[in-house]
Amino acid sequence: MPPRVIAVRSRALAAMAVALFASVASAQNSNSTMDEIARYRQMLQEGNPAELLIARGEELWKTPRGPNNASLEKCDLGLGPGVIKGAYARLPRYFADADQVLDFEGRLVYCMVTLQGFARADVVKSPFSGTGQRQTDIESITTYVVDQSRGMKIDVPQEHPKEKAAFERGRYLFYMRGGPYDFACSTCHGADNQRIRLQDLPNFEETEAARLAFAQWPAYRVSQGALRTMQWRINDCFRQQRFPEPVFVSQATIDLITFLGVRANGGTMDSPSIKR
Amino acid sequence: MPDPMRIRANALADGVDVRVLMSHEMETGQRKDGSGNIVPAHFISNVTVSHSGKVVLSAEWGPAISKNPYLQFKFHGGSKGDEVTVTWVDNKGETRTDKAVIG
Amino acid sequence: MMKRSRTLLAGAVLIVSFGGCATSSSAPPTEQETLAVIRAGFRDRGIATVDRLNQTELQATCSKYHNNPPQDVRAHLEKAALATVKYPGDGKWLGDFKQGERIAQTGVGLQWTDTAATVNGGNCYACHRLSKEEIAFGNIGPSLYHYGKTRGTSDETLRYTWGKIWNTHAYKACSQMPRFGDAGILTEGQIKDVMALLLDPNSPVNK
Amino acid sequence: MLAKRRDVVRLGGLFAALATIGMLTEEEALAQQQAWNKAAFETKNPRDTIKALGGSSAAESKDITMTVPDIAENGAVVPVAVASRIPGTQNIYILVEKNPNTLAAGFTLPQGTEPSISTRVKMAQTSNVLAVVKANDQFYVASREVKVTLGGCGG
Repeated sequence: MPPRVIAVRSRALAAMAVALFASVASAQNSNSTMDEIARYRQMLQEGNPAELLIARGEELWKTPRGPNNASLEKCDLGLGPGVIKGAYARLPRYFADADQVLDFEGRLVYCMVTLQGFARADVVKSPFSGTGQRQTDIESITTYVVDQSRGMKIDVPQEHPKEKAAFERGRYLFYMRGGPYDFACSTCHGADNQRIRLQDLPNFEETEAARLAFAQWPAYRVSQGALRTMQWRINDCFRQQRFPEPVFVSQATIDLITFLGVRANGGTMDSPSIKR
Repeated sequence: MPDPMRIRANALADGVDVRVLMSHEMETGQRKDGSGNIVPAHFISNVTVSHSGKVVLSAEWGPAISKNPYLQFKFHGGSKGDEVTVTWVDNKGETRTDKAVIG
Repeated sequence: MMKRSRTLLAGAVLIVSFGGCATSSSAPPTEQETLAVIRAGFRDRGIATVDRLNQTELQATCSKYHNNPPQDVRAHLEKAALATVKYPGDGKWLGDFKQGERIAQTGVGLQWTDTAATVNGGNCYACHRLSKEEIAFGNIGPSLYHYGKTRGTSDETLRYTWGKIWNTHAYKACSQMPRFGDAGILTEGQIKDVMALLLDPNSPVNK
Repeated sequence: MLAKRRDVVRLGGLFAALATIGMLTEEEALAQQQAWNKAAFETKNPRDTIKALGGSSAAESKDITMTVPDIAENGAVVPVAVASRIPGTQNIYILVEKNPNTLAAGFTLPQGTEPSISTRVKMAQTSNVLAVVKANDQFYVASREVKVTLGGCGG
């Protein structure tokens, strides 16, 4: 069939194009909104810009830096000095040298301070990149390390008393309502099949949902054009909760991540993922 | 210096499948910064992909291409072990070239 | 209850100063120990100051019972909440539904990324379906599509709807919804506009 | 695809300056600038875009396949794939009708390259996305609406 010619000069081009394709579009619109959103998410999976950061993170991990001119290769993430494979999937955990439960980012800060000699205040000052800024060292290194746990089982330990205490405090914070909106984490993440606008809200009291959610952080957020870490995820939840700002790698944030991680135990790491 | 690209080139039955991720801000020139000033446009304007000295794809982009751009296409005539070269140039004259071996 | 919070804060400082000793035993952390760690884990940023961690009686009670308080507690909270509701001074219930739609769409306000000058939104669509046109709606709250069309505008409906927006706990203790009037999130004028969005026959909600 | 002469002349100074600090040779800079169709990227509607690309008319074609989401959860990244089965396809263009500037991208496909590309565009709001194909110096068009939704609870 010869194509029908539309004069470009006519204002009707766009309008006609719409009309011509409206029938096609409406036929495909029989799917629900949520099915279409699922399709959009599926389309994003190919080509995750987080991959661009992995090489940079690896270089930062292996290059001698800081006042001690040391690399991070001797950093013990819980599986022995320098062992990265699978380490992220087993954090947070108790570290005897720090006498503290630490998440990955907390442990990274510890290693940058103790091994490389950076001042802690400098390391924790700006952990998250802003709009239009280059990704931070912490974000890059986190991407490299979490990628080495892809496909591994989430196994956040609950053996040491301090690991158990971290879980209990994290659980308390999860349910703690406060601020001018009376929100707690549980407001959005304490029941099945809830969503804000069109974004699904995992119920962290439900094992499968908790596993899927925990497994996908850190993630590349297309809405921000940036890789975002778990500490950022917690930070931005509290912003929207109208809470004061959580201190980066504070015990309270690590406790909450411990609670979420233990709830997700048995899940399979799938990070860095790509999200809206 | 701009960050390296991620290039994947795979020889399939129906041609060489090329997938490229580029690290670039792709600033639209419409966004305002914290002080209310317009952030100037900064975007990849041209992309060239070549194989054996021949251009297999060239592209002109405006700032409406998403941040950290992704590009996928297929060409014929390449085989395993050949090199594919991707070059981008942005509107400020910055440029980056990376190569990948067809797998 | 502010008094109670200050007491906890003082306790918190004390425990923090003892460092790790507070949780070194294998016993689960006490509420005071937990609150001390939480308080140490937050800081002021912009308008979002740490005093927001000082829970009101309602917040503390709902947290304690994971939002499912026993019947007598529930009745007490609902009675107290109903007493906070301020009905419109001029007797006019409905404002402009078009403004109401804007308020329902907007989610800014009271975050550390906002300022004291930010006009707060109601962000109703985050949790509720309202108009037919907006497909990006949440489901934490019930659908409010055709709210006015199915309920009409009797005095009873007007009072209930106003009270529900002003302080949701008056009708359902430990509801997840913010207290838009009682907590000063929306002004009386804004609440009238949201009322119109729900109840005006010409509002997109009732189309 | 040549930019208007005055644009080349005006930008000559800038690119010459960049060349001296070693980013591009002068020839390279000039070549790239000439290969970027400034006039087309400044158009505000599909009709003007096609004109700026050298077309006088565009025919609706079922031989253009567009793969786009019906609903995009975020306008910052909207995947768009375009495949043309029109013989002699030379160029594929992606247009977003309601963006501040309509033309998002243009691709030149030499012989031996499949007339099929996939990329991601930004959309300022719900809009029609158009795929324009140039084949044997004729222009063809297909269009699909993509709804852009709002998200989050702080925005």
